[in-house]
Amino acid sequence: MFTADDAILAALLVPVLGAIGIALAHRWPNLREGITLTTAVALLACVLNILPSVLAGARPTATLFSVLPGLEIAFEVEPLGMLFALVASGLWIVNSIYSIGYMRGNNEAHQTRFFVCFALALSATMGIAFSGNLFTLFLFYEVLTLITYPLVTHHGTEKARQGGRVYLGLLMGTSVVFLLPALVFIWYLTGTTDFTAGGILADKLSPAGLMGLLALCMFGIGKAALMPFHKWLPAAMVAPTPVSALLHAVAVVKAGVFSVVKVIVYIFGLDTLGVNGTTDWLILLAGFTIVSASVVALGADNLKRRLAYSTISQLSYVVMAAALLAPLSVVGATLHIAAHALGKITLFFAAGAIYTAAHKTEVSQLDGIGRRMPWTMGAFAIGALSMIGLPPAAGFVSKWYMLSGAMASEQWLAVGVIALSTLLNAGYFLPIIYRAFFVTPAHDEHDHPHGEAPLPMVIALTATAAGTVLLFFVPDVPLALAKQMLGLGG
Amino acid sequence: MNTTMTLGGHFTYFVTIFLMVAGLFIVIARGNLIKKLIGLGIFQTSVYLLYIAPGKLVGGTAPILSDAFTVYSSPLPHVLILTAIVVGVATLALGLALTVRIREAYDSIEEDEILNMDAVPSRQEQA
Amino acid sequence: MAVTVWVIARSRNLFGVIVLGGIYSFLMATVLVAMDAVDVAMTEASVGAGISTVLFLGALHLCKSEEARPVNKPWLPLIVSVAVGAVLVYGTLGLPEFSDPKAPIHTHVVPRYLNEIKQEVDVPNVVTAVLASYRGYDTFGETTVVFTAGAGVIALLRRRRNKNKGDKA
Amino acid sequence: MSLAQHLPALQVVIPLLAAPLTVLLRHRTLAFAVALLASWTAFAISITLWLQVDASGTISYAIGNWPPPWGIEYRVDPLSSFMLVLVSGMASVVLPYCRSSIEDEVPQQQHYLFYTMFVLCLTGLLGISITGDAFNIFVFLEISSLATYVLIALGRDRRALVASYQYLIMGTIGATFIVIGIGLLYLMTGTLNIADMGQRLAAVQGTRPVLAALAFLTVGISLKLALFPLHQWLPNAYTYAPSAVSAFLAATATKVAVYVLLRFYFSVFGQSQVFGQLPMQEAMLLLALAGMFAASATAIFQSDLKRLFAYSSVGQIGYIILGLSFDSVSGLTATILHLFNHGITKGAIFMLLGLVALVMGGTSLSRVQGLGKRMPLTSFGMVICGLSLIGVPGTAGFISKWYLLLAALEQGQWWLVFLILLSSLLAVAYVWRFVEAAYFREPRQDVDANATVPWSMGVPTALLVAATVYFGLSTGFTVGSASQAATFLMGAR
Amino acid sequence: MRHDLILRVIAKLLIPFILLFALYVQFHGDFGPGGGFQAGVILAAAVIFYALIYGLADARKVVPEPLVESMMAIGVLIYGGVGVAGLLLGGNFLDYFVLDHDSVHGQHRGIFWVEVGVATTVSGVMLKIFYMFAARGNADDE
Repeated sequence: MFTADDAILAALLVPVLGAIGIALAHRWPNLREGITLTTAVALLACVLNILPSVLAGARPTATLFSVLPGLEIAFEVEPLGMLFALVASGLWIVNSIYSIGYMRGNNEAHQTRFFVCFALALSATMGIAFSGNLFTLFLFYEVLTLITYPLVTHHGTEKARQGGRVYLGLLMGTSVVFLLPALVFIWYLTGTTDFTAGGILADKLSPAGLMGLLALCMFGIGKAALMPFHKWLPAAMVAPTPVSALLHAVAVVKAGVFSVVKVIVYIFGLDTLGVNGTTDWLILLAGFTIVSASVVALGADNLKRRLAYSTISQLSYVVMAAALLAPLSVVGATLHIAAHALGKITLFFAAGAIYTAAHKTEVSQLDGIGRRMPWTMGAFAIGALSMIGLPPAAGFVSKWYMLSGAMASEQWLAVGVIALSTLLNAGYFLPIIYRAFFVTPAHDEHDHPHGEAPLPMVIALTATAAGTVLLFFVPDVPLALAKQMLGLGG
Repeated sequence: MNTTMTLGGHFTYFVTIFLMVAGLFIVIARGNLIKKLIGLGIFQTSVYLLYIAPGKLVGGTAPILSDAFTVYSSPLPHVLILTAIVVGVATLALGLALTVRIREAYDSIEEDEILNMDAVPSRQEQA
Repeated sequence: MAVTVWVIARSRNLFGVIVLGGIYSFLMATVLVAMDAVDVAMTEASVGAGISTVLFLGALHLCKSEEARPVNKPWLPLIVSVAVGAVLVYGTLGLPEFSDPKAPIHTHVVPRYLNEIKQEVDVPNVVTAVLASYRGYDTFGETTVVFTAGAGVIALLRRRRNKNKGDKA
Repeated sequence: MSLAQHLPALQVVIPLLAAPLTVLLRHRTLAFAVALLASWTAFAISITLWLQVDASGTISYAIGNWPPPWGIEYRVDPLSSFMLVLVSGMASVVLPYCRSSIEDEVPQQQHYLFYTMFVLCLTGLLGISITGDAFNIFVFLEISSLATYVLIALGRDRRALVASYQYLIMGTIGATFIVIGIGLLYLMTGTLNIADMGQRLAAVQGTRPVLAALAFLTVGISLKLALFPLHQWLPNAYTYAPSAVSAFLAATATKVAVYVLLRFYFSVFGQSQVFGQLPMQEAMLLLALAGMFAASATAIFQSDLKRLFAYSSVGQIGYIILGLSFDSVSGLTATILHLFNHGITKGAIFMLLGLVALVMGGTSLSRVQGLGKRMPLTSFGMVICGLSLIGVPGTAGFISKWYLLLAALEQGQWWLVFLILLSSLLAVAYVWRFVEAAYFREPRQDVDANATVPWSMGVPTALLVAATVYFGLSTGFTVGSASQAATFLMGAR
Repeated sequence: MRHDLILRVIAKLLIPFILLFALYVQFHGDFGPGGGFQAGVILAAAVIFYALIYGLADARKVVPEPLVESMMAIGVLIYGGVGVAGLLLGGNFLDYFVLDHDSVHGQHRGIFWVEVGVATTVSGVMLKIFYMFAARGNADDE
């Protein structure tokens, strides 16, 4: 019978096979898209296959081979990874539906390459999600960077190449210059890099050394877009919207924060860090990132750019919540990975839909667009609510946990940051909705009449919006997983 | 006797070293390809002395056994140097062959001239 | 000998230089004889004064025989080569005395050659014996070197029927 | 008698005797066959030797049945057996590739001589790696060098001649320096056998001639291995030599030179003396760093790929020497690992460039535009190898970099860690110049559309690229033998 | 100059002696100075001398190129052959002891053949190189 352990490898393999299939089918677009979808479904099936055993508290594992002593390419599914995998693979299906609509709607070039890289990127994401030790995580982290590079530079224009340079330079640079030495050092200290509950660095280092190592890790994981290494995310916005949607709202950035949480929880260990305030600076930095990114977003007129900066700030929520080291806030962080994924992908979908239907990219052009694209903007509104953290959207739940966590650990600064940023979020999202629905469009000549976006896109964004709401009412699964992770029953 | 010998001993070394320096200097300083090779030759030859000289034993004879003598100079360095000489001439032959080819290709055997000539094509060659 | 070298270094008439090179080799050969290295002397004479002079002349016959005046003042080379010399002086000063019977090269390996050879090889010319037997493998290598050079020269100078000579400008 | 006990001799003699055969045959196909046979046999032998050494320690083989130090000894220890595998392996991969590669790069009737030179070069390198006699090293060094000069001069461009000449001058000076060094050592110890030398040197440790010998050997060998700043000959040589030659040399020649350096340092002088008497460690460290940065930086600004990667080789040699300068087991392991890993990576790169030159008619950056469309597999291979140069996990380059970092950490020198990583960012820069040219530019019109890669070139190349990945994932062989060799050397004296 | 009678005559007289001397050096190497290498060089010198006086063409007739080229190779093969013979007779490579039931004779035999090999290669190579240079020169004049 197909056990959970097999499912892990399957989850890695399925997208690769899919990619091959896609490449082979490059002549027959319909067949190609068909393969994409089936692959996505199959992947989700694999992931779901693992879920029950994880919920039951099991830890399916799979070891490929050992590169160096104590340095295996190994996988172990624990709740957090489970959740991440669920979100990514689940949203991939929706996203593929969406991207089919998008790529055809804008008849982009190199569609085969696009879908191939996408599938491979998913495989890498799965690798990160299930990685059983820091080395494996690092390996797939780099792979993800490299695989997504062609997607970012998809258009091949000078602008795209510039974006690609920044993207690659920052992500690879940080990971090589900071994360790699950290990795070697950890291995040198402990002879292993396995993720183990409670961390592996207990009483191995002086507080100062601990702090330095933490800094290396935090800055090394550039995908978490902590300032000052956040520039790659806006740069990556040159990519086609589906890429921004799945990768830069879900897979890549979440891989970043996911790694952050993983490292803090399973390498350092909450208790190890907790004994002396080694994480205060991190909280400060994250808080700063949240606020300043929100401010930038406030000023950005390009919709995708605004979304990008909002992402940056939202990511730092997770980092900060993890840095608080309070169990509740970590639960919040976990939830937020899911919540923000759903919300932000919805927003990007909407942005893409607007671009496809109305060829508009600037916020200032969106007057009254809600009348023409009710579904899209409706979904957008929900996503925005989720970002702000208002019910009835998933964002509320996660923020709630984070806030209570912050309060519990009397980190008033964090509390303040969350409150302030909530206001800022409202500040840069509500105007869009207001424009969309209540401002009558200033009549300009080159504004051709248009209706909704192509059907697949609408379906997709409706689905994610629905998901956002659903997650608010029944956050059981992620909650259960999060509690599982910290061993707080459930 | 002994002191003179000592002098002699170091004298041979110093001659060797002077030759070596001169040879090396010719190789590096001179631009003419053939001149370089000659310098190389001198440089190598001087090394031979460095090997042979210490092998000599005063009052000894060439290491060809016969009942007349009992003291012989050390044969091993001779062997080594025989090999070295051969290697040297082999290298020389190749170097000259190269020089000839270069002469045919560039119509010059002056290093700097040749390098200048190449500065030009290397630009075009990029296209 | 030193004088010859000095002249070589100065003069720019390649032909003269080559002839001087030959003379130099002869002088070297005589010195070697004085050092009891008869075989080496013989080789040096035949090779240095014979073959390589011929080769040089042969090559010269194909090239022009005047060397251009070197443009740059050769200070750096001078420094480099003098530095090398200095290191060598430093080194040689620590060497055992000239013709010191107790120097390692006389005490360690060689005695066996000189004493055992009658029983082992029974060839009066120790050099030949060592060359061909004890260290025969070196000589094998040496032969290969010569062979390499020969084949190499063929590869470089062989007439090319098709017109792509080494130079496609 | 069992043939097995004579393998050390056969290892070198078989390719050596193949050389005159190729000349006698005077026919390219036959010559090719002979050469191929010879190198494959050599490869097989080297593997068997490696297994023997791995199983039962160092093998000593007295040539002419004269016991060392009177005769010449062949000595196969963990390090040399590893080198033998690398060299003969590379040869047997590159040789099939030559067949078509030299078709248009070397005039027809020189082909059989090309193979002669190739096997001779192989012979020399093998001889250097296996012999246990100092002077014999010099002899075989010359064999390989002379062969190399010719091989380089066979390049199509006339600048190949000049490159070869410069290399000849530099190389000969280097060799002569080595002879001087050996001579001084011989005068002090009275022996030429390396092991014997090592023992007898203990008596005269630190005397002036020995130090001078150390200096001369170091400089001479550094010339051979193109240690910055003695690397001037390398870029030209690699750029204008026929592609197959560049591939073989880049993978082996400098590496064997490093081997000689290790051999003298650890088996003759003993690291206590090398790093104790003179400020070698610091000097090496500085030169290595200088090479890593200066050469890599130069590489970024090259417009011809062959030259670009030639400079990158100089930079990579910096890493190798850096590992040596740590004077620790893990540092040495890193050195030996990088010897191997960088060897195969660079070999693969130059073979790929050979394919590029064949199809696109040149390797200048402007020519490889649109390579991603024109030759997808080749450019993909280039990317992989490039990543290996950068040291991305999953490639061979990562493993050696890993050990280098480890060694630096052991010394607690964080600044070095960061310098190493920064320099690898330089690698990112120059590799990406290729990537952008290959993937973001439209192909030029003047490349002939129907030029294809013959399988006889494609397969070996693919093999090597695959090896680059394979040794990045399964490191049993490389790390195993490297660390074994390292511990052996450190324990040698 | 190609038709200088005296030179030709002298050469005719000298060359046999040179050859003889070469052989002497070759085989007397065991007792006096000399050996394969020197012999080879002298041998080559003889032919070169001939070529200088009678012109390259005649020299080529006397000692044709292919022969020279194969001499180079054969010499090495002889040398290697001795080594392999040692192997086949159950000794190490280049092991002369086993070449004859009496080890000393074995040594003699080994050394003899080895020297022959060296002489062959050396003379071959030297001659070949000379030919090469000379041929190159004529071509440039033409």
